Amino acid sequence: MKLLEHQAKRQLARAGIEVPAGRLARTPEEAAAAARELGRIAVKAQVPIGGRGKAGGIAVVDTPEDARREAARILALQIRGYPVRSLWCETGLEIDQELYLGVALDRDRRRLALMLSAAGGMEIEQVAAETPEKIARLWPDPFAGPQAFEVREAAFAALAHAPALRDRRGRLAAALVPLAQSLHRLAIASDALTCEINPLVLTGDGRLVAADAKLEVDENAEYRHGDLVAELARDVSGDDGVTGEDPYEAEAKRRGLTYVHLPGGTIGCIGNGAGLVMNTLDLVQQVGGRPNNFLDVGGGASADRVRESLEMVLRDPDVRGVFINIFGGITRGDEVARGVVRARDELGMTVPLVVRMTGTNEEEGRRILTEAGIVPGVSAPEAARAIVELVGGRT
Amino acid sequence: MKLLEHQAKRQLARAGIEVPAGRLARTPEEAAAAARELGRIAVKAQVPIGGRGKAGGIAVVDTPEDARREAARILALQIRGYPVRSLWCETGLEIDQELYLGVALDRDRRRLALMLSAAGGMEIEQVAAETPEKIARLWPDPFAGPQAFEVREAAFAALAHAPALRDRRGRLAAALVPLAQSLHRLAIASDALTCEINPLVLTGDGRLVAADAKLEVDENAEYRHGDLVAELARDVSGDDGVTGEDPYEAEAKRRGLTYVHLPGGTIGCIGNGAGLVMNTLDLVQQVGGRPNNFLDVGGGASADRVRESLEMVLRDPDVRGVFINIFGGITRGDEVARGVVRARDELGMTVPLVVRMTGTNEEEGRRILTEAGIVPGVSAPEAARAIVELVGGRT
Amino acid sequence: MGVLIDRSTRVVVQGITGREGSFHTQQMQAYGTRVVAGVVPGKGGSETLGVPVFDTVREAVEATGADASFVIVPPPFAADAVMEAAAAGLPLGVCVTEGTPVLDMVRAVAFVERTSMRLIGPNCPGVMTAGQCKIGFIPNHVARPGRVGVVARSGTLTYEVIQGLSQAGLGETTAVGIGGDPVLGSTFTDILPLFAADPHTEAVVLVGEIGGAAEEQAARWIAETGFDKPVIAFISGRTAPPGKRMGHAGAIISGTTGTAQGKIDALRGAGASIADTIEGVVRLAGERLAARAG
Amino acid sequence: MGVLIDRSTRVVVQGITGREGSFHTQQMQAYGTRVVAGVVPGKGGSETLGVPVFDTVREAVEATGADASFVIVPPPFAADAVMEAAAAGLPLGVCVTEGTPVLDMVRAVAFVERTSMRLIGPNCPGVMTAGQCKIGFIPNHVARPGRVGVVARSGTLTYEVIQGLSQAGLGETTAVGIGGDPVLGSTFTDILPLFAADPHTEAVVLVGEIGGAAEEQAARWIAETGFDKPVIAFISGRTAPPGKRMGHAGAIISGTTGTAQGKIDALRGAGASIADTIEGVVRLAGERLAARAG
Repeated sequence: MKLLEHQAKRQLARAGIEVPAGRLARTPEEAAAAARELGRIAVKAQVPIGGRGKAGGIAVVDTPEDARREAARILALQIRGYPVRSLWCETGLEIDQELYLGVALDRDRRRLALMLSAAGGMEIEQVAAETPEKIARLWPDPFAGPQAFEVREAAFAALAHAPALRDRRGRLAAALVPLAQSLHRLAIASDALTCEINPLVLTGDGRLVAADAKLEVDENAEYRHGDLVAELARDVSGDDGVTGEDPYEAEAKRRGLTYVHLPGGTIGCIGNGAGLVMNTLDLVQQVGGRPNNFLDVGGGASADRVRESLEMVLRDPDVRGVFINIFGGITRGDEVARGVVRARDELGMTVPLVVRMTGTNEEEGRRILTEAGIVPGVSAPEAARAIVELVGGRT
Repeated sequence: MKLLEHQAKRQLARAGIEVPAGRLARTPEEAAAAARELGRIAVKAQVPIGGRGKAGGIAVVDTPEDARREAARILALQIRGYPVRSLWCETGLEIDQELYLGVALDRDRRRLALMLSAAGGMEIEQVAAETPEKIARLWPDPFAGPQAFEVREAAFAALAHAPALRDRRGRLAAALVPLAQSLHRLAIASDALTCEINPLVLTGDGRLVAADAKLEVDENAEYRHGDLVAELARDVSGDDGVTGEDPYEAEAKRRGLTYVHLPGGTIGCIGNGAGLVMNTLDLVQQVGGRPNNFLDVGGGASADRVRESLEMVLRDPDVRGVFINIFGGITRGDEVARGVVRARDELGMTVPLVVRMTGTNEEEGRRILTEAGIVPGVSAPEAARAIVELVGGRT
Repeated sequence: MGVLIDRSTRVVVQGITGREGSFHTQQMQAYGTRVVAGVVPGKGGSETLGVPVFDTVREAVEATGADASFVIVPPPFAADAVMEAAAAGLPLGVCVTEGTPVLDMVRAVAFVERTSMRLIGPNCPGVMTAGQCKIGFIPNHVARPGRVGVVARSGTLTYEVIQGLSQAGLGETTAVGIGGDPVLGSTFTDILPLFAADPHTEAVVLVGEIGGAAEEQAARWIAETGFDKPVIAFISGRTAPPGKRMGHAGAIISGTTGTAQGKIDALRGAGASIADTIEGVVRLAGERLAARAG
Repeated sequence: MGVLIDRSTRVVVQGITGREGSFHTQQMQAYGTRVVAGVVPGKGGSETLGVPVFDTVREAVEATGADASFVIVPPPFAADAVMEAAAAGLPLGVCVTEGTPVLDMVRAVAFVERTSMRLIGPNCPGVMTAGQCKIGFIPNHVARPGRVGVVARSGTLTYEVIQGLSQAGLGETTAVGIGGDPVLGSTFTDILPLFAADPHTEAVVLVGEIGGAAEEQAARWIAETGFDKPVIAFISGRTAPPGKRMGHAGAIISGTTGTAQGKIDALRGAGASIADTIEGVVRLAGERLAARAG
């Protein structure tokens, strides 16, 4: 769950971190009103994706008239596939220096990493790739959080790359301690996998202000952040999901299905087990097909579950054939086969269907499928070839 | 800093722990009003000391009339030296079982200990002395706090001594987990050296309610609990300090002096270093004198500091002589001696004064004292004997 | 033989009375696993599936001498259950729970690191030493005792590999499903040394997938230690788009990190044979073993 | 010789530019202590009292090879400074700060326990190896190299004991002030083994006081290990009422725990000679050493 900028900033503010005053605008008129109230403002597209600036999604304006014009322009944009539905209009900052402060899951260290850099305002991935020495990192004990001295060490290391700040580094390091501790505490409290402030602006009058913010909440932990989920839902005007995500994926989420959409693909892919389904997509592509989705039915694969999965996959009219790849483990293959046949019949499915089935009772399962006119397979690569040919034949 | 019961309960309630509804009463009429509002209530003396019940400081009443009468009676009590200034009047609970849940500093383990017992309602020290097996203990990691499984382990161990709760122990253990975690979190957040709920009442309808509470805040940490200190000050009606402490000690606290009053003693004791002053008291008593106080002037012992200390010690009219015991370390003895003489003169002190002085420049120091008519000493036992004789002579 | 577990392993099941816990305990018993105790807080003193149930893992260990835990509890309780197993002194914990909050597991793993427990999982199919013992989900009938060690992030692909190796007559020593979450108790580099030290394991199949850098680390480990048993690697997710969780919480490409191609290149560079299909895995395992014998 | 520190010890001072830090650094330098660095965040790159100042302990250690830290910072920063010293890999930290919140020190001590640092203090007078090195407050002129180890909770009494032993011609090896707080980095049972292993220490003076059970533990340690060097013990606070902090945060009798009599009885039971006065301490030390030689 990726929060939009203004939602993330609301969390930062609650955690005691300073953010610029701002207003949410859904229309050019609202943006103009914000400018009347706040004076010089930045008008920023609220989309759950980076690179807004380069895409023209941010404008700094001095007058309500300019705010209205720029708002109208930005609201008409689509940024990397996301239509702009709202704008965050906030007080402009007098920038002395742009820093970076972020917390992100480090899988290798199996901890949250806290990162600090005097090279704020750039994509941190780019800084990491080009000048990694400019990012100071620490991996706080997950129970203790970052200790003051740890943050100071990182701060001095990061600030060593900003000679202009040398004389102020003691005070800056001292100010970064509570800020970093608050950010880490917020990350823990909100089950964030990423929680970053970029840029963290050192203003002309010496304050540290979060000028942009990113916060991504672990989906596995959403169950204990009902307030946050509800709050985000309230912020969204459209009907295609919380943060402007793909409509098919939003629908799958509502249905509780593990589904990823690959727009433009023609072959629906279903299997049991994430690795198996990923491999199913790989096989389809390997023999020249274009997978339309990833759908993991999980363990068991009951008839109901297969039916719901098939229904989901077929929602995209681009799908012109479906490949089901099942390993019969504890669930028997014949049971799965019966479930697939029933599901297909109940759905009145017309596009070709290939079911590759291996494991327990695979022969009986294949017999059932064959009798129902469904192409059965033992070898996954062959089954992949079969569905690609069947779909190709229909094009 | 020891909080009164109702103050401690306010902290518990803020930490999400259930406490009975209650009202503070400073007069019998207010107690009667509380009874009119709440029905059956317990009227409880608010004194910063245990054993109120045995001293007659608690009454359970059914009517406003009874509340008025009992309140009048209790407000007239002195409980172990503490006059009763206010009463906490709270809803009576329907008690199924009385448990104990507490957090206290364990010096040996160098951690907070979390203690749980089904033997609630008794003084926990008594339970610990007589049936230690009835107290389950754990020592949570100070950063991580108690883990759910740790609390469950303790809960099952404690509940094993309450056969009547056997069938409900799973649910009870599950309910104790967040309660214990909240209490531990409160202890950490408020720098508590003791934070206990005794009894923790399991009510007839299955709730866990804090029926009495104790909370003692580390004096070294008061600087970061200004809110709490101020809140307590607001709760106090008398003018003799925050929680009804000894007036001399309250005065010393205001002056920032490290002072302990021993009421009834006749010899004021001052020294530099806690161990040295404790030993000074021991020596006075050993030769038949009665020390009136402990006062550690700390390092340096400037003339101002000695003067303020002397002034403090002399506030108690019982003091008929003063023993100053100084080790001249980095500070030189002659300097200290000059300070003592000046302080005595400025204060116009009339009771006898013995100064034992050793360490750097002790001879010069002793010469200065002798010339000023102050009995000097090198040997502390002999100096103790000298002051005891001087005071005895004056009695 | 194999690694981690064998026929003497004594298993306590945390969550034994749950629907899943009960079913898989029976499957494990059917396979021959010595399930000696169950733990369900508040149900201590009862019995289920022929084993005594305890309120806490500590009691279960004291009473039964259990030396491994099977953790099969709902996601909100998984981290706590793992820590309880570790604190009770168990040398091995296998957690199959899927959907545990990542930061819960960050804490649990930090806790476990301070104990002597080895944690497998979470979100893993478990461990099976062919013909001797299994803890987890791996179907009972697929394995045959043999020569190949299997270590995998994906469950179903593990089963497929085991079935393929068994049908080809190669058989397995132990199969270890390390799990599909971003934060895991054990990763390839924790398991490979066990296979290195196991005389019965003659080759290793490594099943990886997109996300993270565990496969790259495995490659580095293989190269640096001069691991001399054949490694056959299989990586899923070549078609996965960046930024999307492919089923497993950990199967996600972040920027340019965690791509299938990067992992394939690293493993190939370390001398592993790379297969595109399960059939290919089995064929390459056979060839590498034959070449080694020859 | 002595324990913990000697003339080769290289000291970094955390808080070197403070009023107290600066004064005592000069005293230490005058005593011969090798102060090699100071740490004051934000003042790195400057110099004071002839030594370079660094922003962090880690930098100071890397640049100067310091192997002990003198922590003399205000109470709100003491726990953090102690943890910084421990994290920088220093084997010894001496924290003299008085008034540190107890739970700060609970955390710091738990942190230090996971490192290899030995912490002395807080709220302690420090450590002095007579004639070689001191870290802390012990006055420069009182000690003479000799035969007795001193371990004490109180500062001034430590000075008095040292002065007495020196004047009596017995002299000291090392004096260790463990501190007066309820939660300490090291206690008697941490220091006594060092004296046991030090061939130059022929007897030990133990200065205790009311509060806690450190003296009782010391008695148990002496009895259980058969510590064979004479122990002369001195306990202050026989007149202290229960429930009152006698100056030191840790000098408080809780109920019946921590009384002077309990400590005296325990130590006497373990074979220690008990003195009522400093003069008595010196006399008994002389007698026990003479008896041993004879």
